[in-house]
Amino acid sequence: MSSPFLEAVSLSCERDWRLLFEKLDLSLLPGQMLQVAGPNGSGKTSLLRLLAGLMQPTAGEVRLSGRPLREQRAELARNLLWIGHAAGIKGLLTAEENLAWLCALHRPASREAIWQALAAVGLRGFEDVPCHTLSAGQQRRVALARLYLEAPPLWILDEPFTALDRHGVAQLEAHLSAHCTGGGMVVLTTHHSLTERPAGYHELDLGQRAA
Amino acid sequence: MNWTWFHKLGSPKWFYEIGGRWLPWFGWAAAILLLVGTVWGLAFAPQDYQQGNSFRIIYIHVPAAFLAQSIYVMLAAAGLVGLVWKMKLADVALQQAAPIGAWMSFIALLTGAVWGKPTWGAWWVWDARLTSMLILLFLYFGIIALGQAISNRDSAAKACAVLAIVGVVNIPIIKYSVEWWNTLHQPATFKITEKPAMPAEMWLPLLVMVLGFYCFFAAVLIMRMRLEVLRREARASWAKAEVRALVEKHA
Amino acid sequence: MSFSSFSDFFAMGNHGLYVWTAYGVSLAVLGLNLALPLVARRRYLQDEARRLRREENK
Amino acid sequence: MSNVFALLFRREARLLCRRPAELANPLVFFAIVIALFPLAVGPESQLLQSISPGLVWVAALLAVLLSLDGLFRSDFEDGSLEQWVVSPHPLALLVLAKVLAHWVFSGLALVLLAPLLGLMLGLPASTLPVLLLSLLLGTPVLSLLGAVGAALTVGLKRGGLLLALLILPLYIPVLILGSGALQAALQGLPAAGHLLWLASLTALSVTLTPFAIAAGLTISVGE
Repeated sequence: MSSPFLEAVSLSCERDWRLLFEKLDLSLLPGQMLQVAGPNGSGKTSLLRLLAGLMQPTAGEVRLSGRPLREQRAELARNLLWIGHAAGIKGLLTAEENLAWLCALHRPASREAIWQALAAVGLRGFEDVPCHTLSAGQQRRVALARLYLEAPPLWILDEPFTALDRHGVAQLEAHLSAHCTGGGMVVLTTHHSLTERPAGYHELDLGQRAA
Repeated sequence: MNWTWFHKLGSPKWFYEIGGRWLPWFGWAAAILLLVGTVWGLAFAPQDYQQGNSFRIIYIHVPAAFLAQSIYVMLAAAGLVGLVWKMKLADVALQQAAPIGAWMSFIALLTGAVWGKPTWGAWWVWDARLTSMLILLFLYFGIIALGQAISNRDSAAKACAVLAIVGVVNIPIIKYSVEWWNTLHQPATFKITEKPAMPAEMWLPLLVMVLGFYCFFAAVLIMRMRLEVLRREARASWAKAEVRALVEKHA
Repeated sequence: MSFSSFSDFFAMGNHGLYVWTAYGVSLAVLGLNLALPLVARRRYLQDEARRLRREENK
Repeated sequence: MSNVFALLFRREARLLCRRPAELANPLVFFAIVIALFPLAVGPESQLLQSISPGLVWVAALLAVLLSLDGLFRSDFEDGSLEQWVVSPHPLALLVLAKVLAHWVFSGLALVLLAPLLGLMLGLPASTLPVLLLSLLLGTPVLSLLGAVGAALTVGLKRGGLLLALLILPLYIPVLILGSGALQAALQGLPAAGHLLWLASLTALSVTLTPFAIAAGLTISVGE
């Protein structure tokens, strides 16, 4: 049997002497979407950061294709798109400059592709506007435009719906769902319940585990 | 090669038990060696033909200076082990040894200054060794301050490890540049700790004192580490049982 | 013995002040290093004892 | 890979140019500190000249340190560092580009300003090449070592003073060699030896510190 693409084995996370979760197991196969739910402070962001390899677990391990993450850094970097709570957007740079750099870190994108992606998130005409003049929702859209460029299979998104309007939320939900249907994987945290769920959707409630 | 012993070494429970068994040995060795060395150095070693009796300060100045330097190297080694093999015990060792190292450099500095008064006629002289020791003390302060400032325990240990490693690479450079600076500015004065051919009656007590200081360090480090291990493992069942037993014994 | 009398020993040939200061302060620092972990341990055990009592009373 | 290096360098350069005030602050600080000394010790040119090597170097050292406090802070807060860490490129290479860009825009300006301040302190014109060269070789070391401290303290709310505490002791060899070179030049002695030592420190820090900076950033991001 082939091992899942991403899995967590008996994962524990402790922050400042407080145990957020322990002995957590999860696995993610192509086509699946995992929504991590739970109240504030239940360790949602920490779990995502552990899966993205940004943090080290207190105990247990994260595996990529059956092998420990720390041996698979390059493999993970090739397959992962991470958008954290702060998305790495510089206010002093324009939307296009920001995207060009974030893409260059993984796989360089042409100017046309970037413009198309910006158009796809409804930012046509904002390409050369410094991001600090954009609204919070628009800045979030700039970050999310990365999802419309040639993107790696695994997306880990921390609160991607923050500051988006209703239309933006619906569009993003559809896009995430389409990504999973096409064999991609999404791990995300959000407080609202998704209306559009792909076939491989499942939910992990950290709040219930603790209780 | 069999590495199980190495990983066992990293187990907090194992360390707690073994440390408890070693502690009295180190403690008694330190007490005896320090007592013998002090009496020998103060009362029986011959006086120095140039410096007279003030030279007896060497029996604490040199061991403390030795120890202060060794502890810094040990910090870096522990840091490396902690970073590479993710051994939690190395993190504990690093953070518990740093204050002891700072105190040892303090002793070395203070005794150096007190010694300087009768030798040079001033409480503080910018001698190469004293200056290097002062810088070492600052390096210790840096590590302690960084460890206190970062609230996350694991990050604090890792950050201190990186700093200690950077520091240990720098120490030889600092030492040589300070020595070179010193010869440039005050050519070859009388050096207090470099005695040409010290007679055995003089260096034997010194050796005893050096050993005593090392044993003292080992004992204090084990004490500090055992407490810290107990704190960190407070959730483990063996630690709970141990704390309960200790509490009952004291009550 | 390199001193003929106790007063000689204490005087240290006019350097008594320096030698005894150095030894005294060093002894104090070593003592402090020894005392700090002992005190910390006692305090920790007292805290734990209090916590255990609290839990038993619950 | 070298492509990313150039791209990051360009991006950092662009960012620095769009905030010119931040570039100017260390320079102004440098000038003010130098100006304080004649006011504090008196305007006798003999005295000023004799202490000027140390003075210029201490002031330059503090100015570099001050400018480094915020080196990674904005990248940390807006999530850029996370993107660097999850990228397939070696973090050491990225930080080297970042520090290099920072040095080109703030360190180099400091080096160019120094002869002017040296003249004000009464340094003879013949020593100015040595001043320039020693700073040119020494400030990259200051920037790189300081970046290690900046990386370790980036996650802390008030890291500025702590940064100074961590890094200033490590600056001592550069200070000794740099001011030593200038002092030698002032006394009409050859300064090539000092400068060669400084150059080897520069080479050493360019090769080693990026890894320490990368390790520091990984730790700070993983907190």
